Amino acid sequence: MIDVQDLVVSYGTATALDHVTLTVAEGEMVALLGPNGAGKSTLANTLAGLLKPASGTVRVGGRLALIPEGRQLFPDLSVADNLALGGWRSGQRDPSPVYELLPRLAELSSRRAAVLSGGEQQMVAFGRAMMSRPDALVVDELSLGLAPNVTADLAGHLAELNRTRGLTVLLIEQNARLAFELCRRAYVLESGRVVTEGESAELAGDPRVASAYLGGAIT
Amino acid sequence: GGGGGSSGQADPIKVGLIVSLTGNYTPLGSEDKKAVELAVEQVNAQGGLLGRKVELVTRDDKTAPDQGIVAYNQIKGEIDALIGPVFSNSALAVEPLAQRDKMPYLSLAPAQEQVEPIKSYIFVTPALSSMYAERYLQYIQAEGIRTIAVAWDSKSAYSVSGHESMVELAPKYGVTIAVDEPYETTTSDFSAMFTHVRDSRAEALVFWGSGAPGVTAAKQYVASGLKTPLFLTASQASKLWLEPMGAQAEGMTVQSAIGVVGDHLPEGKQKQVIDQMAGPYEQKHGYPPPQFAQDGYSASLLLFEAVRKANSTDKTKVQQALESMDLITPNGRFRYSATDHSGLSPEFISVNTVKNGRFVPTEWAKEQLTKTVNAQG
Amino acid sequence: MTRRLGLAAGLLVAVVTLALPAVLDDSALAVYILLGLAAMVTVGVSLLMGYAGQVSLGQGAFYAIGAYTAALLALSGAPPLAGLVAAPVAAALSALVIGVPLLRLRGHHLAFATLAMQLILLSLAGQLEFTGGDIGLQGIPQFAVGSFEATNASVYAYLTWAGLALVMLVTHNVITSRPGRALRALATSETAAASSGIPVGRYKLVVFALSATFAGLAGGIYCFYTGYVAPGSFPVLISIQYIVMAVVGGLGTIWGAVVGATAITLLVQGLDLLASLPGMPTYAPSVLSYAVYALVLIVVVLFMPHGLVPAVSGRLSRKRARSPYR
Amino acid sequence: MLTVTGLSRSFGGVYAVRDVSLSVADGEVCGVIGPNGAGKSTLFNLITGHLAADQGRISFLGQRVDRLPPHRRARLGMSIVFQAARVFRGMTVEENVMVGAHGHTRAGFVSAALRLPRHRADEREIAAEAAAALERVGLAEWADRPADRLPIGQQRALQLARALCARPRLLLLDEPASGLRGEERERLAALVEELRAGGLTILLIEHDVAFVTRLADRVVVLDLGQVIADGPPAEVRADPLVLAAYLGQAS
Amino acid sequence: MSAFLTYLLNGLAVGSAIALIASGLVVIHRVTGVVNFAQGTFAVVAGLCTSSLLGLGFPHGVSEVAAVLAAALAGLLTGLAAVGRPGTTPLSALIVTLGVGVLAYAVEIVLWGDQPRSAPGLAGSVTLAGARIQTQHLLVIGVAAATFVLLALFFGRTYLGKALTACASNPYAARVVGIDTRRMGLLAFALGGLLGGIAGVLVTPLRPISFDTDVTLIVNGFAAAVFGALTRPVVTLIGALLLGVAETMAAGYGYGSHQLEVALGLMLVVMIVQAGRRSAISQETA
Ligand SMILES: Nc1ncnc2c1ncn2[C@@H]1O[C@H](COP(=O)(O)OP(=O)(O)OP(=O)(O)O)[C@@H](O)[C@H]1O
Ligand SMILES: Nc1ncnc2c1ncn2[C@@H]1O[C@H](COP(=O)(O)OP(=O)(O)OP(=O)(O)O)[C@@H](O)[C@H]1O
Ligand SMILES: CC(C)C[C@H](N)C(=O)O
Ligand SMILES: [Mg+2]
Ligand SMILES: [Mg+2]
Repeated sequence: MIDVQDLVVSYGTATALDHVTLTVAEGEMVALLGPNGAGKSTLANTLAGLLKPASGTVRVGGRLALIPEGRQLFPDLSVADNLALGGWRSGQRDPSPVYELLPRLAELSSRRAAVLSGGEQQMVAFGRAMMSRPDALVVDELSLGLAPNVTADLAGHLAELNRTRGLTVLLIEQNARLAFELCRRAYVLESGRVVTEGESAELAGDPRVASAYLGGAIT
Repeated sequence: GGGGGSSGQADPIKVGLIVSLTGNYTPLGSEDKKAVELAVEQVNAQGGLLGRKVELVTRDDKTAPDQGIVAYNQIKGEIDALIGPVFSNSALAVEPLAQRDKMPYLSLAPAQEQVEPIKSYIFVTPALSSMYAERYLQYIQAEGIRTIAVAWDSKSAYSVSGHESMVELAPKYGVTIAVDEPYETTTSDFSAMFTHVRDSRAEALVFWGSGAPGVTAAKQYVASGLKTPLFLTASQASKLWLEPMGAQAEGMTVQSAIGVVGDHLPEGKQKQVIDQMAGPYEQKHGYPPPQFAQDGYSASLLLFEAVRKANSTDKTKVQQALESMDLITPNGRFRYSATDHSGLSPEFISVNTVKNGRFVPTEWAKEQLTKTVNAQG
Repeated sequence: MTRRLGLAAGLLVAVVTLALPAVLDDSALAVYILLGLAAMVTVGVSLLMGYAGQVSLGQGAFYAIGAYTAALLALSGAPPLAGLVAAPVAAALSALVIGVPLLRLRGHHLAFATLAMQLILLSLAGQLEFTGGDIGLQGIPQFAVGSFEATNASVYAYLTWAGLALVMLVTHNVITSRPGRALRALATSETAAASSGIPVGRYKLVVFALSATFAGLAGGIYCFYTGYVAPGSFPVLISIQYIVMAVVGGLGTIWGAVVGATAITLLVQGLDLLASLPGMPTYAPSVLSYAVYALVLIVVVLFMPHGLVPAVSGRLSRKRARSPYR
Repeated sequence: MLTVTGLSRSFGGVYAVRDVSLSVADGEVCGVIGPNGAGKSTLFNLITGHLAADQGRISFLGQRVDRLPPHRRARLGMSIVFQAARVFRGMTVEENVMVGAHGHTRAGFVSAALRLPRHRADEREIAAEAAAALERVGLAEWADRPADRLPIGQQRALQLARALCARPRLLLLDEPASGLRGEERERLAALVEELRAGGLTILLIEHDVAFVTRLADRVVVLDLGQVIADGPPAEVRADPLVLAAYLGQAS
Repeated sequence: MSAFLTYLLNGLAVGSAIALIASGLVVIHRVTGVVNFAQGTFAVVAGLCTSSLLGLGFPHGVSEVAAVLAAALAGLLTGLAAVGRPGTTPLSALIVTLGVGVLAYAVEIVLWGDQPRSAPGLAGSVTLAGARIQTQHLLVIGVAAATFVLLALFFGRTYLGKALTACASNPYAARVVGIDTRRMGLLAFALGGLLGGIAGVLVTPLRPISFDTDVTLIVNGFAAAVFGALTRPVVTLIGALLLGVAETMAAGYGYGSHQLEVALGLMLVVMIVQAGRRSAISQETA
């Protein structure tokens, strides 16, 4: 479904991705970990076709949606319109399925996106991506700014969609515990290179990975 | 420049021409330029001046005073005399420099301030707005009108000083100004003005202004159904006004320099000199020379005559020749003197009505102009 | 490395600008002076827009205030030097007064407000008796200090370029200091700036006044050089021209303002000369100068979106960056 | 240190903060948690003066501050790290942090333009302080980078450094750990502990409950703009109201 | 009373013409974030085209429609220059539109010369409750009203309108959801050209048009559009009408020589009062 071969992406003279190879099979959920500045968001943007590779190939089968870093809503539009525009590719205009998933958004539907709280914005970003009825979803930081119960909800939805509709997911997540819980497989990106990949269980056991990504006080 | 294959003659006489070729005054400046070029062509076809060819050095003042100064500084070293800007502000900026350099200078701008006080090297070619004002008052008196309304563009020097003169001279002609109505160059709706005039005793509305407002106001005048006759000044005496007005202009009263109504003058020197310009101009550009072209052409004739009289391009001698100038041009007869650097008088101004898309002198004007023309033989 | 390069370039420019008035003739000097004056105003625009993030489409108004102040003082018999000093002061004071209400506006609103301010001020100057109405003020005496009178254009050239150097130095010093950092900060986020203790409103007012000071100084010199001041000397289009100069040269660089002013002024004058060569058709001046000016402007902005100076220095620094770094 | 009484703010009739009272003691780390949209960030904006309160009073260091503009409150010693990164574009990391020192330095336009001694002294002091702050948050080696090109995580660290450079008495942190991975989170926690040890008072919004529990002396829970719980972390975590509104089964 | 009504009606007409110019500015800015300084140019192109086509003997209707289409094409070309190249910032694009406006001078002078032109419109005038108003003015009011109703509906109610709005609101996000922002930008410029063209065609019979008339047109249009924050059609319309009515009232009640200043000053005061009500943080959150 997502097939990245030998990908190089650079900003001017700075190389952000350096010969990255990564695949996500159809219906698979894969996590992508890495420190700040590793190039995770760069990869996400490239997958979404927003950045041009300097070399290498990116292949995506089917419709791909991106939950971008930093929410990136349309600040001047209402929540409802933000969601509706998520359906630009799929032609789905009616946000009610999303309201079923996230009832809180129904309450906020006529509010301007700019005035939402951080977490509310994150919910809209999630809902907007779902509006495109994607075959594959790239999530750049799912839990960012979300209350624990909401994070759990969304993670549940993702797992559910994966199960019922075969949604393919590439999950970039700083909460490694959550990532490992959700995804069977993971990649670790550092300084633009894939340094480790493997089964989540294995990686979680790797002391280096554990100290870098599982350290800290995460419930 | 090096465009000439002419044989080893004496150096050409260089005449500087600074006009607005870009910016707001482009339509005026480009007419002036065409006319001056025509005059130079004609004089060169007759063998030039003092046996030397006349060459134009043209610069654009971009309708901005400081660019006028740049232009002047660029050419002052190579020219023998200067025909100056149409834009009053540019003219006023350049004149002190010209005066300092003792550069004979014929201005194409009408501002009164150029000749008040008189600067020895500065001469004006267009009639001053005070003359237009006075001429209209003569006409108004002759028509038996006692009360008028005056509209004027508060952003145009030409119309501000025209309005001032009119206010000042009105009592002399027994005329009362009932409505005094300023507006702005950018005004696009004149309904307020017409309402004020309608509600007054004014028997005529004299409209001072140039450019777009002249057309806009005149068109809205027609639509307003106002019966008070509309009198326009010489700025409207060209196709710039006639063409956009079309049939709506019929019957309106418009002032002009004598040159605009050459066809209606009796034979004589005045008509001859007008035809000398109007024919070739119309042939070349496809329309009769507008007011501004008359100014440019007249300035050229004045300068050429001064050089002839001085029999030299020496600047002081040319200046002296100008100060004793008596010459008939399409703008009328110029009599410059040490105390008069404007040279014209109101009697060279015609008052016309529009008939079939042309300016036709009124009976009164015909009579007056015939007197004027016959007086000069 | 960069600093030394900049210093060397600065010295070179200083030497050349000082030498130029001695060798230029009157016609070139006129361009040289007007160029320097435009650069002086543009440095202020660049400071205001490129560093502090506030737009002014009415900088010509402060240029005018400077010019009128100096002219009125000189005409009333005050020593020209007093007029020249009063010009920037008057511009600054007006900016302080005007800025209090206007600077509550941001972005396009501020752009419009400054534009309207210039229209209103110019129309006032065109109506009032003591400013000479539309015809303006004539017969302004030559600039003089004591018994030395500036009859020569090269004196004005030195005066202009000394003024420009001063303006650039002040701008440079401000930019690279505590208040300068505060200005650059509030350009991005007034909220974050305020929470660092920056009095945002006051700083905007001060930088507005500072940029007006530069324009006022330029106006003062202009009035003595041309000897004539009128509303027609300061059309709204010149205010837009300053922004074009600042953008073409490169916003947020001091040299960009100077390079932009130079590039645009020389382009315009060069085209004028070309178009008025004998043998050109009647419409040549306008058509040629409009078309070429526009095309050059469009191409430069599209292909060097950050302006001439960053484009050139960027190329240099990219060469450097390719070496061991990273 | 800080006392808030009866603070309210509504937007178009909907209360974002409603009758909130709380006080923070000197040297205390006070956690603020609550569901998304509970009004936490709004509360911070009211305290720092970026939003005007409809009702209520705020005193800081024994002084009423609710009528003061934000920069005055900052100068009294309030520093905030916003939830959304607000770095100054077009400035280097170091310059960004130097801006933080604005409030307690004095060199103005005149002394800067003329390079008076006051300016030099100030610049030296600011540079030293910025360097120390950058060192503290681990950004020293990034000092000369353009700030807007930093990855999100570093931008948050940068904001923290900027806030520290202001020599705050009260530090308001709005989700400082979001976007940080384990190791970095650990480092941040250590820094907060160090700051507390240095006597700094801290208000901390965070959705990472373990992070808050570890650091906070006390936790205030907001829901629908109102305080629903206030007490030691362990107590609050067990509160059934809090469990229902916020923690869900995930805790 | 009838004088007041006259001023009011004519002011509304003047304001409507301003509103039509402003509408194009709003459309383009709302979609691309660019302040299009070539907006007056579109009106000039259409005005000059109408005058030429009518002069060549084409009937009314055909001439006007063709002129409006020419303006739309001019809009599209301007768009290609201003937003056609990826990576052009709104400020750069603004300067490009200034450049396009100047370039248009050259083209217009070659095609039409530098003299002003006009074209006949609806002749005559109508008397309403004792107030007289030109028929052409009524047409302008009618078209402006229709245009703004349509625009408000288009941007506020239709999906395409919202997608267009999204492009300037957050271009990156627009691309994330799959909107081709470049194409939308070009569409907006073409639409802006069309609106400018309509303005030009309607205004040409009322006032002569020459290549540089765009400056006057844009100053008023810009004022009204800024009043509507360059994004809100209805507020823009209100701003334009305010401007127009203020101008005619000023002229009617004795400030004829300051009518523009009075009107602009009024706009400024309203804007400043409004600005005082907004806090910095509410304008920055995004
Ligand atoms: N627009 C840009 N211009 C230049 N460099 C950039 C740009 N965006 C990102 N970079 C650089 O590219 C590298 C990768 O950044 P990226 O945002 O992909 O990292 P990330 O893994 O997503 O980090 P984070 O966890 O903080 O989100 C970083 O070194 C960053 O500084
Ligand atoms: N300017 C505004 N206009 C209207 N509503 C607003 C405005 N600002 C905030 N709100 C609303 O007030 C509520 C509180 O927002 P706030 O940002 O304080 O929440 P929060 O507790 O910080 O949430 P999060 O944890 O998601 O960041 C939200 O529902 C938000 O939509
Ligand atoms: C009119 C323009 C110069 C305004 C500018 N684009 C801004 O951001 O406000
Ligand atoms: Mg990232
Ligand atoms: Mg929040």
